[in-house]
Amino acid sequence: MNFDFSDELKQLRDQVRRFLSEQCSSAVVRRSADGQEVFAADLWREIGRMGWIGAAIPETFGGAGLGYEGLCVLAEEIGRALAPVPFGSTAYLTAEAILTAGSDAQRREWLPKLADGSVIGCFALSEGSGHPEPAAIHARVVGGFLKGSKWPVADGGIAGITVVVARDESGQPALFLADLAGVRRRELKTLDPTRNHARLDFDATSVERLGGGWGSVQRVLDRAAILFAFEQVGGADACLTMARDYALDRYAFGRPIGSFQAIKHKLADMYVALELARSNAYYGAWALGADATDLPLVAATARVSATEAFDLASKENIQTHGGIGFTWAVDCHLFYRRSKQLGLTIGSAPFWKHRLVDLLESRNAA
Amino acid sequence: MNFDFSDELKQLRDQVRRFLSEQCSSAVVRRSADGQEVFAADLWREIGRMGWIGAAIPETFGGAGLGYEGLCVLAEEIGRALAPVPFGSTAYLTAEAILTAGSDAQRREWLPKLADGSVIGCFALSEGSGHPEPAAIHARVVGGFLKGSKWPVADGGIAGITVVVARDESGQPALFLADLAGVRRRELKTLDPTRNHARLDFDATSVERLGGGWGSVQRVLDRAAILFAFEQVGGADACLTMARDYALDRYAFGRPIGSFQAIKHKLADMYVALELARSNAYYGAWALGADATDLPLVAATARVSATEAFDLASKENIQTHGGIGFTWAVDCHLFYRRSKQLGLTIGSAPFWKHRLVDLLESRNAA
Amino acid sequence: MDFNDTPEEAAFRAEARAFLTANAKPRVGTRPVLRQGGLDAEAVVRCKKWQAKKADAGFACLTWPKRFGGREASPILQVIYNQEEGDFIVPRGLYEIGLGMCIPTMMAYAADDQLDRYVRPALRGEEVWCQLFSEPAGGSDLAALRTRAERDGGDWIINGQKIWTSGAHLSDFGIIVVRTDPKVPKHEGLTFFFLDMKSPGIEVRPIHQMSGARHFNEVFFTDVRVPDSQRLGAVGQGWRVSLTTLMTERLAVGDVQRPEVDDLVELSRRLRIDGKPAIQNAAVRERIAEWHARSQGLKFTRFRTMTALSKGETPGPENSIHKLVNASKQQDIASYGLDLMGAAGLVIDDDLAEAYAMFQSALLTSPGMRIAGGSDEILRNIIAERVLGLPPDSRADKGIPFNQVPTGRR
Amino acid sequence: MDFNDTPEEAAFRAEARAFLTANAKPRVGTRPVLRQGGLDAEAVVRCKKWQAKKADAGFACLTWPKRFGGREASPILQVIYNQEEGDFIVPRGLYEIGLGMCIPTMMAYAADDQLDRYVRPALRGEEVWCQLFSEPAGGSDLAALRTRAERDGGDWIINGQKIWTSGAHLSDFGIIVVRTDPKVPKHEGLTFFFLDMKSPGIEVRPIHQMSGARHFNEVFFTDVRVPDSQRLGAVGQGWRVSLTTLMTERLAVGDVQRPEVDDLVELSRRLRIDGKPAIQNAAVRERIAEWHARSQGLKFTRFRTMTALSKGETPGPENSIHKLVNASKQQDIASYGLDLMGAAGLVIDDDLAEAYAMFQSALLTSPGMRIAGGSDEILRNIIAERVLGLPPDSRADKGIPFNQVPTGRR
Repeated sequence: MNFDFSDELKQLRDQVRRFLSEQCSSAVVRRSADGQEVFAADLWREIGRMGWIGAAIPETFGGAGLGYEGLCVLAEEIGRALAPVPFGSTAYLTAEAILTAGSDAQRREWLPKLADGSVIGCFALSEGSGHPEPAAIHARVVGGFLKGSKWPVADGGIAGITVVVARDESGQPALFLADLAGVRRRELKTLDPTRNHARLDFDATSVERLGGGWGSVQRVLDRAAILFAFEQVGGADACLTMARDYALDRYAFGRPIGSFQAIKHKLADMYVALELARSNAYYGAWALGADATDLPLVAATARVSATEAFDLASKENIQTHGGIGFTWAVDCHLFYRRSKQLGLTIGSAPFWKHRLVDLLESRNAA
Repeated sequence: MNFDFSDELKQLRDQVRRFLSEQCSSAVVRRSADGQEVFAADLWREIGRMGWIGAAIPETFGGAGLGYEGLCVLAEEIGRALAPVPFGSTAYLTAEAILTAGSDAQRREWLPKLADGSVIGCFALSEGSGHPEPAAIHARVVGGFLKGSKWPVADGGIAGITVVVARDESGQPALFLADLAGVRRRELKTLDPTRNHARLDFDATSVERLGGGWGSVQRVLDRAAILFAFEQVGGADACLTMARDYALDRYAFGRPIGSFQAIKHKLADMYVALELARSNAYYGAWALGADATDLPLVAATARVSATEAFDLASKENIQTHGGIGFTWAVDCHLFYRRSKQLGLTIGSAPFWKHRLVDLLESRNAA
Repeated sequence: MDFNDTPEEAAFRAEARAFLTANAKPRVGTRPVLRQGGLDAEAVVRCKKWQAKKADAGFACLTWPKRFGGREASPILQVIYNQEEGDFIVPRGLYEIGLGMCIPTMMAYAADDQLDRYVRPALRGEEVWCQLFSEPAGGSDLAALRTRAERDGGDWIINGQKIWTSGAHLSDFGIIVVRTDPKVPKHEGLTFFFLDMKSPGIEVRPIHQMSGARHFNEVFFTDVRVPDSQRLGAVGQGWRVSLTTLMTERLAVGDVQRPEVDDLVELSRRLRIDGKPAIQNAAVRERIAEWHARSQGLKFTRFRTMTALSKGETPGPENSIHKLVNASKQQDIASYGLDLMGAAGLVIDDDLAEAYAMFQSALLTSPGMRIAGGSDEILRNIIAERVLGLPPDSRADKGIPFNQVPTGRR
Repeated sequence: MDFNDTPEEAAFRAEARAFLTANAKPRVGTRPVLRQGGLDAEAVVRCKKWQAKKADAGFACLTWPKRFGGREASPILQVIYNQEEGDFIVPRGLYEIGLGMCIPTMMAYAADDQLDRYVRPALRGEEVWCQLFSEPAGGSDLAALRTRAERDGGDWIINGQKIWTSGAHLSDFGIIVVRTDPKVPKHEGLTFFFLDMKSPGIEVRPIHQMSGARHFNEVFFTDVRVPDSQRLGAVGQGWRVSLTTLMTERLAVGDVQRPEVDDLVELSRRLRIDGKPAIQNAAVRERIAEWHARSQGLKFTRFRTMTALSKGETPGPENSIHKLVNASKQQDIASYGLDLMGAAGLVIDDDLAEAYAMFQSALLTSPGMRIAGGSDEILRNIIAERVLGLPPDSRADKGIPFNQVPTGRR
């Protein structure tokens, strides 16, 4: 039994954490939050240069070949730092979709550019309100041309290419790849201004088909759920640390507020939720690396757990801070916003809970 | 606006509370809990003699004509005292069913005997697991004879008559009245040993039809939900008082445990749930008295609220007491058991939540 | 039990309704009132006009003495007026603090000639008041304030900083509690004043909240001079005066918090899960039922309070339950509404967002609701101590000179 | 990451499995083990036999020194043995306290000749031990114990009462902490002993729990004489010794708590709501998903602990989360399962109750789980203080002579 990351990956984690605490400080995050820049382009270039975007991409396709456990370690730090970069869209969704469903030629063409950050990818799934279900897909490809609207698309405003879920000529949902040059985009205001979102309107856009149908879409979502769970765990951990530090520093009634049981027990509950989420995410990391047969169930479990942990930690971090916690100037709200962004972006908690039980039922039936 | 009980009813409440604190002490409740007696027969006789069972039964049928607000006041005290008597089965269910659906002759025959306590009634609805829905009714009356099994039936082991929900010859659920002499009964062990429960096996038992179909069944359940909500409010209030008193008396670390925020906030949460439940129950009392058109929605609301409040109060009362709280010797568990008994007896929380939203939808549609 | 007005109440309600019908537009439709920023200059003018109109018609500050323009009415009439006003679109947000808290404190402590000078202009809306209590170092520990006042002949010189002051930038006057003796225990060294907000040395800066709103201000005091005649209560009695302010009955109905449960019902009728309206989903239904039960419970708790008021009783700390329950409920409903929308729940653009983006807006404002005006934790303490009679927390600063109370780990 | 045993671990696992297969029946079927009462005489005999068999085969107390019959093995091997044993039906419930807590304390403090006398018979199951710490006045405040020991020549005379002592009536020996000096602060006046449970003056009475079970006892001491040679640690150092006992690693896997989430899944497949299996109901599904995520989270947290153990690290207070999460989850699952059954959920008669009445049983035992061995509140304190490094609660009894600490309002 060795249910922990290797020493090499722990070193990587320390290195990434140090790097991001310098290169992705609160000031950097706030440039996006305050609308001074759409995303942290300099940071993105650096991350690309380090080979982190392509951590799990095989070396033959320009990746670092660190494997999925490595990508998980990175994801946690990206989440902890609130990094305003299209990491998940590019690495977990676009690259994974091409790896999963693309032809060798498609992989060879796109993965190296995604891996080094020179091309940003986005995953165009949602068409307005609703869960990520086949019935929600109305975009359609006819004769190699895509028509339909996708919104919100995370990083849709800054991406070079997109993987789109649309119906093929037989009416089945499938994965398509499109260059975004010439596609009408509208930047959207969302709850999380540190992450770019857009609406993409495809009007007879030329696309090429990736392999696979809805099964591939779901496979991409499942794998991304584990990676996003690490971002959520990183964010929740950051919130707990912020709240703990504040509770030690801030005095009321002549003693640190962290000596009051109301605060102590609140933080204990945050810790418990975080530990459960972390343990579930770890199992997800293993399942990703091993491409385990129970990956879908593990992914749903990790997502449910991580969404709950980050939700609790980000909202109770604000509460622990009191008045200062709901000002724009303090970072609490940036985590709270990111928590909801991550919690909604590939389907919300009710959707994943439902899916979890589907998988539990089919496992028990087996 | 006068959203409070009248001074007369408040006096009645004080009188009932004094009476029950003497005549229905913990020692009396424990005679049932420990199996020394099936129910508190002496207390029951006294309650009958006072006219309380027939509080809401019109004087023409032998009742006290106190009205439904009076019955609500009594219900709260019955709940507070954990009275081991068939009050709800007789007054809220059997008498109400006969009042609602019976013929004048049936009312004249049975209501006076129910009102004075000389005949105990029970309401035979459940047939094992499931919610109280028409589909769950399999008992059937053919040619005036009933076949089927009903369990659990609260007070089924001590009742003289029963109102049974069974299908009539056209297959529609309807209300029937049966004398229990000669019916095979089996006493059931349940979570709440202070309340009698039985399984009734009807094998060609002669019954007479009351009027009404499922609508009448639902009307009886709705009205009973409000009355049971008062019992639940009374029980929750007793738990909060017990917990508060213990938290003041019990010292740890040199101070009363009630000075620790973990306990203070727990009790505050119990108080909040109780107040919400009480206010919803009060509106139910008004709706009962006025036979308001929105009574079904009000009843579902009161039941959901009261079930939640008693559940929380009874379990956190145990927790507040610590070790002594989970011994047989202390009354905490008797409230916890009663809380579940009341929470399940006419359909559990999920059923009533579902019904609440049905009613909300039809109100909003109107 | 009955829900009818007494004849007197009914007559008053009709009178109020007639006034409102003649002078304001009824509220229609379900679009919520979202107040994102503070009041702009135009809104201030509208507020002032409306308040003057109310005063002329005798509907401002109904419980106040007749000599200042009130009716000396029972508090229940004020509640009735507020209920009726709630059905109309009227300008709000400028006078709640001044008329609800500041002037009542003045009436308890100021000299008669001062009342003659200040009360009527406040009631007529000509002069706006704010309340300067909170400080950065205080938070839940309100009495730990550090703003100093030092005696200088017949005046006091104030230095320090206040925070969370609603409407400071729009105010003509303010009430303030300051420390006049740091060498005695916390509650004993405070003194209470009122002051002219245009005094030299006062600087007001808006606070940018996480929701984007700027309702509140920081107020900085640099050698601000206040005559001793503007002291309310004795020197060192400031805490006692503050309690008067804090206990002031606040019976405003206020704007209904949106989204309410009915908004979630609407939303779940429109959205689909698994091809069916979301409201048919049992998980959605259970949550709606629980929140409905809580909303109704609060509504009927308010009815019980009104009944007590109607009988001349004074509602007490048990009213803390409203904000305690509502703030978390808002946050939960908002979050759950977004979950039903899925990824689209992120979007706040007006033309795309569901339900006028009210769920998104509430997600960002509800955390503040759980803190401002007494945090969840403080409200639970109040219920535990003042309703249930449990002992206070053990206090590390009890009886210790204020300037020796620990204030940080460094 | 991998889930494989090291070669050494794999070899040991195979050895343990071979032993168990040869000597015990595998656990099959889903009927839960419900231990309603204490152990009866027959069960005690079975426990003793099984322990002797384990000891003979070298599987008892694997980490203990070889000279007492252990293997001086790494703790991970003990975990592996426990995992394997969990798949078999073996008699349990007599030695957990003695071998898990009492003898390890003896090994830390007793003289060599005492260890020679007591350890091996304990390991072989010939002598049963119990732990006498809790008192009626103590509860969460364990050190507030009042049982007195007074010196009498070479002996100590003990008077007082202990409570919640598992297996006291079946025990041959016990470890006990008592107050030897009430005039010094709470933690300083305690002393630790071991004693013969057959000593004159000891009376054991079973406690009737709310679930009907009688696992625990009250133990009364009347002039019980204990030689000073049975003192463990110095006079006045009893608290320190107690901490050794309390920190003793408890790695027992124990019986799986039922109902688990899978039991709820089973139940919801069988029951019907609205004519369809309850598991198709979205509200049921959401709860199952949440509890499943919690169960799995705990399982994998245990894996992380085992990994640490495997690397020779010592697991710490972070392990408090298991009971904290599990106890409430049990209570909630039990209650919800009954809600799905409706009124029939009340029934506990074996032939009628769903799922062997395990939901009903858990409803009555889970409240005790939330209290025994550290209440929810104490566990949250431990996490807050010892994992997160938050300050202790302010303490009213700190530094005060024990006999002057307030103990009640009357």
